[in-house]
Amino acid sequence: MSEEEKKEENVRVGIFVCHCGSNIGGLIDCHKLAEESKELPFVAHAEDNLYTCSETGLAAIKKAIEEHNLNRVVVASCTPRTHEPLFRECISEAGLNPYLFNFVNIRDQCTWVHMKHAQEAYDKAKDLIKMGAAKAVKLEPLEMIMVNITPAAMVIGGGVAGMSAALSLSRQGFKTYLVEKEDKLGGRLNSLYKLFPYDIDASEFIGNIISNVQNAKNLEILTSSQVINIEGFVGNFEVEVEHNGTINTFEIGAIIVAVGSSILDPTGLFGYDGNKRITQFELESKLKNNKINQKDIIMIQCVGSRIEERPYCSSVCCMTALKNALNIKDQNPEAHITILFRDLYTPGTEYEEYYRKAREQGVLFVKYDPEKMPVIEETQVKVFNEYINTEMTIPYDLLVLSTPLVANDDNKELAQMLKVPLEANKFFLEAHVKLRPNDFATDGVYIGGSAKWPVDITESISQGYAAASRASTILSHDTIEVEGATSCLPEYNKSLCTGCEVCVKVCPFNAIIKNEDDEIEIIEALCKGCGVCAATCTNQALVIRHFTDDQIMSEIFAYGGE
Amino acid sequence: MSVINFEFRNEVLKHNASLSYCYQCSTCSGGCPVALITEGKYNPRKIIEEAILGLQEKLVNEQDPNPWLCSTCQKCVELCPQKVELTEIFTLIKNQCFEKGKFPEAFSAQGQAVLEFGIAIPYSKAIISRREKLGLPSINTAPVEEIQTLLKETKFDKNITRGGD
Amino acid sequence: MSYDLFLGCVIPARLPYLEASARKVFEKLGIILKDVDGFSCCPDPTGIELIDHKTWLALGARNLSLCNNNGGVISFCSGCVETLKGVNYFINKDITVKKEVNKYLQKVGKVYEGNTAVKHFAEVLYENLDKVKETVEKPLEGFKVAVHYGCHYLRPSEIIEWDDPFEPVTVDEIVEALGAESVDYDLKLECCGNPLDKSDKDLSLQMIDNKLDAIQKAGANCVVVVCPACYQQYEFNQRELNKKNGTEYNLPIFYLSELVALAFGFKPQELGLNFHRVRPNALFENVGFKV
Amino acid sequence: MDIPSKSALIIGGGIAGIQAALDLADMGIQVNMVEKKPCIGGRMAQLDKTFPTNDCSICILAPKLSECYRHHNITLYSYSEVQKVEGSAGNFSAEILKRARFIKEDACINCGLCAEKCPMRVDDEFDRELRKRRAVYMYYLQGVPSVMTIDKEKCLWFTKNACRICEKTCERDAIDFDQQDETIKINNIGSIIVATGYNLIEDINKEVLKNYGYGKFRNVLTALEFERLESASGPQGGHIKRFSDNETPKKIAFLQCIGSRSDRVEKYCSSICCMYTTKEAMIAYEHDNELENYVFYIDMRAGGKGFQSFLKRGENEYNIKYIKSKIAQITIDEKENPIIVYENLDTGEVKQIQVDLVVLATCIVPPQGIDKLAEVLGIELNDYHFIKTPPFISVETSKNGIFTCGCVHEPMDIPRSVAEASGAAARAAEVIRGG
Repeated sequence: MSEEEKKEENVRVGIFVCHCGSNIGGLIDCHKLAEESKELPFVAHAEDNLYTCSETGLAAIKKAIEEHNLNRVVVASCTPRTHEPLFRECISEAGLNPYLFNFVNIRDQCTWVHMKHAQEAYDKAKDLIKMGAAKAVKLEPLEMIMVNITPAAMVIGGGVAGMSAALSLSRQGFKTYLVEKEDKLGGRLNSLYKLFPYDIDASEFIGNIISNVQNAKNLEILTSSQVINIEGFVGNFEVEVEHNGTINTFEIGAIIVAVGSSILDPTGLFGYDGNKRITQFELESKLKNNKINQKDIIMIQCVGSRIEERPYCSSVCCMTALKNALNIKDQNPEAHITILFRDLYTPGTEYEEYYRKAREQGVLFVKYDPEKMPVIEETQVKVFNEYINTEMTIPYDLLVLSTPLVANDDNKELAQMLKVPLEANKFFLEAHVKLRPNDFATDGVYIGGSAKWPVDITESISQGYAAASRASTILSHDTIEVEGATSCLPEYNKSLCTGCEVCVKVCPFNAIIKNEDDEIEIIEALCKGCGVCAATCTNQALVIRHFTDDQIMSEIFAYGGE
Repeated sequence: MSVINFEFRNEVLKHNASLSYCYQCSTCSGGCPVALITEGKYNPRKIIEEAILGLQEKLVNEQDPNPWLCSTCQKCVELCPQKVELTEIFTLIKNQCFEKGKFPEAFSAQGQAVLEFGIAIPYSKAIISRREKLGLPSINTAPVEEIQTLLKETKFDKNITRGGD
Repeated sequence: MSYDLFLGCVIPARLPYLEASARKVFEKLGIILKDVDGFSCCPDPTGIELIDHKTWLALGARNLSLCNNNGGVISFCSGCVETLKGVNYFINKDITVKKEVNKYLQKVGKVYEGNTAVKHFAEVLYENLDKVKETVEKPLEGFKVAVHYGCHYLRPSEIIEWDDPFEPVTVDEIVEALGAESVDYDLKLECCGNPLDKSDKDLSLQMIDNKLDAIQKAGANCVVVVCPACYQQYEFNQRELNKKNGTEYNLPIFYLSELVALAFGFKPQELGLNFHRVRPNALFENVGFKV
Repeated sequence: MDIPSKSALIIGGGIAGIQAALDLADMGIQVNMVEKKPCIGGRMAQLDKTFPTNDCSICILAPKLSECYRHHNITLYSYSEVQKVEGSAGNFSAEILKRARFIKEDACINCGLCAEKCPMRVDDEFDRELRKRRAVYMYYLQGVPSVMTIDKEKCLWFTKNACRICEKTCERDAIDFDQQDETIKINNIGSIIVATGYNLIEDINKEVLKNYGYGKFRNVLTALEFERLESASGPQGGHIKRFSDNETPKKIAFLQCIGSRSDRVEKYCSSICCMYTTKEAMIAYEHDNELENYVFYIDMRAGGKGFQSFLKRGENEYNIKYIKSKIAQITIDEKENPIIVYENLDTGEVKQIQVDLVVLATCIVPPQGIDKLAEVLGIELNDYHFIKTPPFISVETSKNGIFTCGCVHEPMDIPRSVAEASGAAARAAEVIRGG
C-alpha cells in the first residue's frame, strides 16, 4: 500500500505510552514521549497511562478509538509475550480487527536493560515508537484460524499424578487414554512403604486409586505401552503408541505429560554399596518387607543435590528421611537415628509438625557444612557439627543416603516429540513458572507432577487435577481459534517456489509439508509464525503475515531513513 | 572428637523433656545478656546442642561452654520459640557438675550453711539486735535436725561435703 | 485480708530494714501478714537448685506444707517467690515429681499436695493499688525512678504467672501511684548480674555497670527494686564499681516497700534508711522531699 | 460438550479464585465469583514483584483481572460476601450480600475527580495503612472492577449528614447515596470453590510483634509493608525511605520466622518467606547498589523450581548475607536505627549490628472471617483454623462438592496456588458435569 493509498484509506494511528508504574515511567518521561509521538505520520492521537493494561487504561484505548476514529493502535509498554492478547482483545471489543494492533516493547528491551542510562533509554524508546508507528500504518487485518477439537485426552504416565489427571478428565466425560510404560499402574508409590506425613500404607493408598482408574468410565488403560510418535497440533494430535510390538494410532485433542522422575544413581556417593550403605528408596523396600534391626542408623541429606552439578533442592528428601526415621522408631524404639542435614525442608503446617514429632521421638539432627563433608568410614561417620564447631564420630550399622529425584533420561525424546522445552536439570519447562505452572507454551499440551519438578504426593495429585483442568478448557469446545499471524505462500508468489523443501526441513513445528499435488503447503494451525521458513527461503516466496517485508522495511526506514 | 552419649542424653530428657524440641535457631544465644558480653565463652544454644547429643564430657568435665556463667535470668526460656526450658536443663547439668565436684566454691558455702543451719544466712548477734531496734519480731526457723534428715534423704549432704574446685 | 509471711534468708538475716518497711506498709494497708514458725531457706533458685534439683523441690515443698492460710503465702523476695511458685509448678505438672517429693517429706512427717497459693508482695500491692493511692500522704514528687523488675519477678512466665515477661507494668504503676515518675531506660528488663557474683565477679560487675550506665543516661535519680539479690547487687556493688572502674555512680537504691512507706508518711529513720550505703538524703533535698 | 445447566460459585477473588474461575469459564461453565473487597486481585495485587523470576506482579496479574471481568461466563460480585449456603453437591444455592458502594458501576469511569475533591482522609487498607486515601476511593489503582467505592464508615454524608461534594463533582452522575445493600440469591450451583486466601499475623495480633518494636519503632516494618514501599504504585513510589528521617536505608535486616515455627504463636512454617524476603532484598538492591542486605533465618526453605539458584543469585549478585540466627528482640539507638543482636554460628559469638531498617517476615494466618464462612458452608477447619483437607487431596474439603485452593488451607506460594486452583476447577467441573 502506498502513502497515497494509506491517506485514502484514512489511516489514523493512536499511540499509548505506558508508565508501567515506575518500570518505565521511573526512568524516562512517558508524557513527553506521548506528546512527541503526536508529530509522527498518520498519528491522530497519543497519550500516556500509568498502567495501560489496567481496566482504566483499556477504557482509555476504547474511548480514544471512538473519539478519534482510530483504526490502528500502538501500545508502547512491557512485552508482547504477556500482554499482546489483552490489547488485541481490547481493540477488537472496540470494533477493530485485532491485528491492527502493534506492540512496542519499551520496558523489557529498553528501560530494564538501560536502567542506568536514562537519556539513551529515552532516545531508544522514541525510536522504537517511531518504528512501531510506521509498522502500524502498514498493518493489515487478519483472521484467526478455527480448529476443530477431538474430545479425547491422552495422559502419558500412570503414576499418581497421571492417574489423578485421567480420573478427573474421564469423570468430566472425556474419552481418556492413560499410557504407562510399566506393566502396572502406580509408578513409584508401588515401591514405597508408608506415606508422609500420615500413617498410611502406600500400597493400600495407590491400590485404591488404581481400582478407581480401572473402574472409571471413558478411561482406557494402556500399560506396557510407550508413546513413540506425536504429530499434529492442539485439538488434533495423532499419537502413536507401541504395545508389545504393535503400534496403534490415537486421535487426541489434548496431551498431559505426567511421566514423573527418577532417583539419582548413588554409585560412588558416600560409600554407597547397596547393602550397609543404601538409599532411602532401598530402605523403604526393606521396611516394607521386614523389620529394620540395626540399632545405629545414620541418614545423610542432600546426597548429590544442592551441589554445583545438581544445584537444586529435591524438596521431598527431608520429609522422606523423617518418615523413614519415624517408621524405624516405630518398629524399634531403641534405634539410634541421626540425620545429617543442611537445611531441614519441612514447609507448611503438617510438615513442620512432623519435624517436631521426629525430634520428640528422639531422632537426632546434626547440621553439616557442605565445605566439610561427612567422611564415611567402615563403621562410623566423621562429621563436623557446625552447631558446636566440633568434629564428631557417629557409629552406624546402617547408612541411608537421601538422594534427590532427577529428571528421567528419556525426557528429551518425549520433549522433542511434543516440541516442548526442558530446563537446565532436564525437567520439563512450563509456559510460565508463576501463572501457568501446568501449561506448556505449546497449545494443547499440559504437565503435572514431578516430571516438572520434584514434588510430594499431595502436590502431584493437585497438579494432576490441574493439568486435567487445563486440558478440559480445550476439550470442552468443538472448535477453538488459533493464531492468525502465520507463514503463507501467497498465490502471487507461487511461481517463485522451486519446491526445494528447505522450508519443510527447517520448520521446528512440522507445519510445512509438500502435499499430494507436490506443492508446498502450510498447516496454519501448527504454524507459530516464527519466520524461520521465510528467512530461509532462497526465492523469498514465503511470507509471514503480520511480519511482511513491507512492514519490517517500513520500521527500518522509519529508523534510518530510506 | 565427640561421641554421642545416649545415656546422658536420656538422663537430661528424663529431667526435662522439652530438650528434644530444640531446633537450634539461636534465639537463646542472641537474647542472652551474658553471651553478649563474653565473646562466645558462654552460649546457651551450644549447651543445649551438647545436651541433645549427650556430650557429657564437654558439658560436665570440660564445661565448654561454662554453665556457671548462666545468670538464670530466664530470658532464653521466655524467648525460646519451642518452649525449651533451658534453665531447667542447665540445672541438671550444674547438678552433675556438682556431683563431679566441678563448681565455683561460693555455691558450696551456701549449701554448707543450709545443711548446718537450715537457712542460707544464719542470724548474727548484730542482726538480732538490729532487728530488735527496728521493732521486728524474732524468727523461729526450721529445726535443724529435721532439715538435716531431709537433706540426708536427698543425698544433699554428700554432695556438699565433697567440695568444689 | 491475710497471708502467711515467708521471709526467706537474705532480708531478715541481712537486710532487716527492708523487712521493716514492708511490714509497716502492709500494716498500714490493713493487710495481715502472719508469721509462721519453722521455715527453712526457700531454697535459693540460683544457688541450692543448681546444687541439687530434688533437694530444692523437697525443701521448698516442706516450706509450703507449713502454710495453712487461705490467702496463701506472701514473700518480700523474688527468689523465694520463684522457688515456691516453681515447686508448685513442678509438683502439679508431673505426678511422679509430686510422689517423689512427698516420699522425702514423709521422712519428716510432712505432706504437701501442691495447693498453697504464692504471691510476691508487689503483686499484693498492685492488687490493692487503689488503696495504696488513697493511703499516700506524701507524694514522691520529683522522684525519677528507674524501675528494675529483676528476672525472677517476671520469668519464667509459665511459673510466675504475673505481669508481662517483656513489657511489665505493675511496679511502674505502683511507683506512679506514689506520685513518682517511672523513667524508661535501655536494658530495663536485663538481669542485674547478681547470680554471677558467685561464679565470675567481673562479669557480674560488668552487668550492673551496663545497667547503671543506662539508668543514669535516662536521667533517673534513683532505682527501685523488688528483690534482695538485685538490691545487694545495686547497693553494695555500686561503690565497688566506682573503685574498680573509676565510675561515679551515686544512685540511691530503694526497695519498693521503702518507697511506698515514704509516700505513706513514714520517717526515713523508722525505716532504717540510714543503713543504706548510698544515702538518699541528697535526693530528698534535691527534690524537696521533707523528711 | 453440552453447556452445563449448573454453575460454579467461587469465593475469593485472589489469584487462586481468579485462576479457578477462568478455567471453569473457559470450559463453558457459568461462574459466580464473590469478592469481599471492592476489587479482585487479592494479595498478589499488593506485591511488587514475584519470585523467582522477579516478574512485575501487577503486570502479570492485570491481564487475568481483565479477563475475569470481561469473560462472558463470569459474573463478578465484588464488595460482596456469601451469607448463606444450602443444598448439597450438584445442587447448592447461595445468598450473597452485595454491599452498596454508593457508586453506579456502569456509570463510573474511575476518573478520580470525586476522590480529588473528597475532604475525608482515611488510612488506606490496600497500602497497609502507610498512606491515606479518601472516603470515596479506588481500592487500588489497577483494580477490577475499575470503579470507585464510598466508604460508608468514613463518608461525611453518612457520618455527619454533610458534604456530598463528590456528587457535585462527578460529571457522569455516578454517585448514588441512595444505593442499598442487596441480597442476591443464586440457585443451581453445582459446586463451590473456597479461595479466600490469608491474613498476616499483624492483622489479628500485633502483640506478638512487640519484642521487635513493631508499631513503636518507625524503622521496623513488616514484609508486606515493605513490599508496598517497593511498589511503584505504593506510598513511596518505589523509592524506599525510612519513616523516621526520610533517608534511603543503606543496611536492611530481614528477620525470618516472625511468629512462624513457634510454639508460642503459630507452629507451622509459612512456606513463602525465605523466598519473598530474598526477592524483596534483591529489589531493594536494584534501587540502590550500595545497599547491604542481611537475612536472619533458621532453615532456608527453598525447594521450588529455581529457588536454590535464586538464593545463590541473591548472595552473589545482590549483596545479601544470609545469617543463620533467629532474632529474639530489637532495640533502637538515639537515631532510631534498629540494633540487632545475633549469633555468629561460625564462632559462637554473639554480635550486635546496627541497621537502618528492619523487615519482619511475619507469619501467614487463616483469613479473617474463616470461622464464619466455614459455618455458612458447613465445612471443617483444622487445628490452625485453615480449611481442613483430607490426606493428599489438598483441593477437597470435608464436604462433597465444596473444594478449596490456595493459602486458605495451607500457606503456599503462587505457582502452587494457581495449580491448586486449576485442580479445584477440574474437580468442580466433575461435579457440575455430573461425573
